[in-house]
Amino acid sequence: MDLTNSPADEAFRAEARAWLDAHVPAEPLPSLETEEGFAAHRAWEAELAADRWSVVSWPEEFGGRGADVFRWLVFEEEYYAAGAPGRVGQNGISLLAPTLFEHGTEEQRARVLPSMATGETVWAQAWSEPEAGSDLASLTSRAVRTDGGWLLSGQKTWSSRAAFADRAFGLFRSEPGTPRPHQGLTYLMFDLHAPGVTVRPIGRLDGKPAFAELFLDEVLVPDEDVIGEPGQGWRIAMSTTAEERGLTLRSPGRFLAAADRLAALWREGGEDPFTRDRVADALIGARAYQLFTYAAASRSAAGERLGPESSLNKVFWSEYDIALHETALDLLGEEGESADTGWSESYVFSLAGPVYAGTNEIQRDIIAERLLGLPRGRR
Amino acid sequence: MDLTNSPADEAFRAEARAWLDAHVPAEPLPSLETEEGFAAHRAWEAELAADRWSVVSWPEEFGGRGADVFRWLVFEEEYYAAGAPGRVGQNGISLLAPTLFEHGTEEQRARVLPSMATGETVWAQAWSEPEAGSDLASLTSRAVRTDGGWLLSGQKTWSSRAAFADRAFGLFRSEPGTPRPHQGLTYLMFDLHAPGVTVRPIGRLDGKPAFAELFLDEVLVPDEDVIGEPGQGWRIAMSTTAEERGLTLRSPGRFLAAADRLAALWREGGEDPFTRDRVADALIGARAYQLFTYAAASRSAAGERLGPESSLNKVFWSEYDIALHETALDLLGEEGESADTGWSESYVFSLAGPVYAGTNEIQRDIIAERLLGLPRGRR
Amino acid sequence: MRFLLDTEQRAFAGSLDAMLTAADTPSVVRDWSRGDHAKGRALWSRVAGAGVFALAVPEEYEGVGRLPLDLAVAFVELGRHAVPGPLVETVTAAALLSELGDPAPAKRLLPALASGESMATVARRGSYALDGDAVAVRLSLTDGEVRLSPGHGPVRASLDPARRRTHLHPGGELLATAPPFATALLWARLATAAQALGVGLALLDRTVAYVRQRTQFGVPIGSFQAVKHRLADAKVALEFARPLVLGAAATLDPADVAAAKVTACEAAYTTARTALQLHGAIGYTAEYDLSLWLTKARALRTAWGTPGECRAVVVSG
Amino acid sequence: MRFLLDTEQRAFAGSLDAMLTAADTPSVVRDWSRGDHAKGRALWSRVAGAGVFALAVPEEYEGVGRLPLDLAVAFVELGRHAVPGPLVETVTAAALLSELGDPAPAKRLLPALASGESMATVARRGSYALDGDAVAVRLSLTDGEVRLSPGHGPVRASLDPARRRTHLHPGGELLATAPPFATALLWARLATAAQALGVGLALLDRTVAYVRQRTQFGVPIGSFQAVKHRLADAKVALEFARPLVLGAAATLDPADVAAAKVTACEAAYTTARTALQLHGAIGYTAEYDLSLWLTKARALRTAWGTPGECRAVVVSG
Repeated sequence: MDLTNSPADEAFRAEARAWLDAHVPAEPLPSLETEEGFAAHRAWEAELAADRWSVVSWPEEFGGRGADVFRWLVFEEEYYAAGAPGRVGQNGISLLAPTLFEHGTEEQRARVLPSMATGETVWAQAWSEPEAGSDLASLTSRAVRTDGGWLLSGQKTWSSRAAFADRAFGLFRSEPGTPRPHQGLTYLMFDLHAPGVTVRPIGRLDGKPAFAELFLDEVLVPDEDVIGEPGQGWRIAMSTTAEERGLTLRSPGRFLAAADRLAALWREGGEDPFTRDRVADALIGARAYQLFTYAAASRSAAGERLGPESSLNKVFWSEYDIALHETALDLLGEEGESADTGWSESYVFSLAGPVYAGTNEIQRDIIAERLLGLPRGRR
Repeated sequence: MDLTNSPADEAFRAEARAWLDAHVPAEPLPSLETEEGFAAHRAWEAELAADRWSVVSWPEEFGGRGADVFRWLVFEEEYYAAGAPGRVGQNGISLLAPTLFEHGTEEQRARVLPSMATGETVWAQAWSEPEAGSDLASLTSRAVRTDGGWLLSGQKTWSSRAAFADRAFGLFRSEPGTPRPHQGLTYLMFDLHAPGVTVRPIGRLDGKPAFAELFLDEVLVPDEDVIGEPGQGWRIAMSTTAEERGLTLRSPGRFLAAADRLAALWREGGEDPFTRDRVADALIGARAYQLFTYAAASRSAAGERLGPESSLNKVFWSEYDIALHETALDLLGEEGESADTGWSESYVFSLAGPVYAGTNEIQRDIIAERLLGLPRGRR
Repeated sequence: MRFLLDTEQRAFAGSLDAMLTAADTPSVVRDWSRGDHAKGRALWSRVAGAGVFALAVPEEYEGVGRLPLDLAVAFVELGRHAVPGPLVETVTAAALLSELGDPAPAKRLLPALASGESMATVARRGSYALDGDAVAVRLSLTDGEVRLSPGHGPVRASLDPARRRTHLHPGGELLATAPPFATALLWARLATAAQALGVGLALLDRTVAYVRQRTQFGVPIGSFQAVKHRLADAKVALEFARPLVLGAAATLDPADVAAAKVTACEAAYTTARTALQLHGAIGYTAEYDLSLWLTKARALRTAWGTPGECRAVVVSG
Repeated sequence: MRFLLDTEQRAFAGSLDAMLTAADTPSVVRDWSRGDHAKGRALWSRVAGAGVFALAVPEEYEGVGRLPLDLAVAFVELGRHAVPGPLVETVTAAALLSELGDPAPAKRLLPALASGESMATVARRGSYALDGDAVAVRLSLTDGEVRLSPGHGPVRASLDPARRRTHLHPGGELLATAPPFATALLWARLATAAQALGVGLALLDRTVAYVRQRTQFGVPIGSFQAVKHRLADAKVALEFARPLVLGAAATLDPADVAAAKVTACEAAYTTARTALQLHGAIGYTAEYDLSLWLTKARALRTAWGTPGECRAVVVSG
């Protein structure tokens, strides 16, 4: 047991902190869910990438620093403590890139990753469909074989970032009529500006187009944009979504910084006793999540594969995040109703947590059945 | 809409208050779940009955005052506000008596009710069996026809008051092999001291024998102790349990008094700000429960039959009661661990609330299916 | 004792409900949120025509007398249909004007509020006045006086886009000194509580309807026990908030009113969280009508008294 | 960074678990609750023999050095098996005696605590000392001094019958002035947190086993989604308390320790509520062994720091 970082990791921390001190914009960027803010965040990705801070956990050849998970956690702590901007490249960096590292070809990595690292290409995810929410295997969008590639048709929805992004990735049904619904799916990347793609932005609760519907009408995708074997998309995607729910979707640094901001707000407001316990719980929860993550990372570093325990993680952070923001709004009193406080947008964002990346109902079923061994089958 | 009591009801209130002022013991009686306390509470029932305060809602001929439900609510408010003892006769008065008024014979009422009103006979309930908890219809204890009566055999459990009570009532399977499990049950009364009855007291979490197991071995019960038609016990019992979950199981007066005591404790302790909101919620919840009950009583007085909405009531008071007691224990700090504070026994009692009289899981199913119209069948 | 709405009150609620159902309130709300008040004013006239605002105005000022219970009944329906505009504020202004020492301002301003000819807003100095940009009567309060504010500042966006809050310009005509703020606050909180209850009831109804028809894994999601129990909890919360709201209207006791305010608002917000969770992503979009109620449930929690302020009244009551 | 128990620590936990599983702790607890300490003393010797108390005692006093992490690992197992007696208090006394300015009391008392030959209790003046009737070493604390108390008052019953609390008689031999109470409190809270975590884990395990075999309506109740989700929530609470407990043992930072105390105790109590609900009536009886853990979960919440006291440390940390 060793709960301290190595001197090398602390040196890395110091380097990151110094860089962030010098570069983090003094004023928050406009919301990344607006056209103007999207562009500003894309520029910020380029600024990060120029000094190799955009994808620290990637190999150096693709613009990273080969940071292991502990060093990545250190980076995230510093990043959020510095109040640095949200990451517009998050979908690509944390969902698509791990898949490419595990299932992609050399050629795909060389072609896709560098522009992802610089923010030149921003990726949207295209998992969901109108009738397939929690029941992801029931996808109906099609990939039909054509000369040298595939023709994509159908409808995707809740495609985050897609209103302003460049490319997207998702699953398509390439073999209709398979015995089980999660067979015969293929994992593809496609251009959001390709002929046949219509992007309809969807406003989030606060009206900002944080996601979009995608209407696909015989969109031609070359074979080089298939990831892994055709028909094996489900298995490939599952390794990505396990990752999504696991270590890298919500870094502890994010919540540590948010809890510190909350405690500062509470102190500035005169340490309202009626809210003290909730502020304490926010601080405790951030620490618990940090330590839980260290433990998971340690197991991962020791060669264990993280399985259904990522469902514990998902339930915890998503409900924690809402509770923290509700406490902040309550501390603001009547002002908390406003749409433009320093907490408003992240409050709205937090509300989606228990729904996306697998609803918390599904996660609790997984915890009960796979971690506790309760009988399956009835819900 | 009229939220005030009539002058006659207020006169009744004044009379009750005056009597209680003069008679409520200065010191709390010993716990009614002990032999000594049981006897003391039985004597208190006699004292109540002597001035016709033990069963105010019964007709005068049986020792009551013919109080309607509003006047009963007034009595309960005064009773608990005065800090009067718990009611050892509660099982008989609120569960068996309503059944006798609705389904019993003249002869049964004349024989059973007067001694119930004075506490001379204290009744235990005998619903549950080891394998039939929430699934009450799966009862297996038998009533076998014999000359002039029935022979009861089998095992009952969670029989509250049975450790020290005189008689009991419950359902027995008189027709084995009916197509549906809730058919063929008969509602019977029996003597806990009859040959063939073995009473094994069961200690509650705090060790007090608040209930018992009953082992029945060919216990002879005469026909006069069958309530209603043989084989119709389920229907008859259901009208009783609907009542149990409904208006009369937990009177608002009980919670109003408890909330006032809690607020007094909070004030005496210096109005600890960290607990203020929970104390406020206890006061609010008692008021909400009172008003909800007034509304239900008003509908009942207007001729409506109260149906599944009693499940709302059950969920509310049972969870309210625990929250109130947890707040009280928290206000006591380290002292709250003690088994002999003024809150300890009622805390332990409150813990049973979400389990008995139909678990809250069952109640929520009922609310969802019967009040909200959600599909049945999956749980 | 008869703690039940009478037949007329139920009929009143029913007719408001029918009128508002036919009025396509979601499109009214969306226009209002953009600052286009035309449809909202038309709807306002119909609400006033049904007699809602007159319920807060004494007969001598062309109201029907102050009937808080009927008003609460009406505000449940207004909340249920997410009607936009300074509903609570108009009622609050009426309560305030009715009890000034000098009857002149009431005589001048109240008839138009009762008839729906004008809307009012009201705010304490430093607080926001709802829809200051839409109203003719802007009451600006300090501890010692109430004035007719000469104008308003820019709209400050709320999490509920239909709530367009502005600061009121200081100065303006002095209407009275020592305004009866406590009375006004009672009416404001009561109306907000009733409105929030209506919002919560609508959220529950819409969610129940949704989970009955939305299928996943081959069955309606309303058949999952986790879904059922969350909705059951929302139902319990709302059904115990309801008597508090009606009881507060009957007594106008400050502790009762504060209890109703905090409880109805918390029940509505709890139901909003449940509604959002059970709708999934569709519920998280601005274009789906559910959002009109979701965002209002949040905003009403702190309007006219935060949960903490209300609980403070309860424990001191 | 390697936030994982090592192989030896896991083996230590495993061997304690096996030893305690074989020891029929429920019958030990029931005897202890009646004031019959014979079985409890025998078990205490075996716990000490496994090296548990030596983990709180420096080597110079015949301990193995102060190893809070290993101690926490052990206390999780002690909690898991509901071992009775002044476990936390003995560790607390050891921490206190280890850090007195004068080494004489430590030299005299600590070897017997490390070996299990004697048990200790400790209390601040006015607070209860656990199991004052069973121990040889009773440390009585005031702000300025620590004394060896000459005796104890009557046992005050706890909601957990195995916790026999007594007041300590004042006076007695003065061991030291200015005792290091802050250090002692850290160890007390850490040990209590670990014990509570073990209590919660046992409650979860027992409840999972119960709902898998208990049938109602023809199926195991563990197949109902409402049951599953409540147990899932307990699992989440416990699994996020666990790293706090181990992390606090690693840092001994007061805020970390307070966070671990409040979180582990709340998780255990939440799990107790769930366990009671899902067992139904059988869980509510004293004779069913579940009660041994249920009542302890409640009592530990306030032992050595109420939730409020611990949260106060966190926000000031």
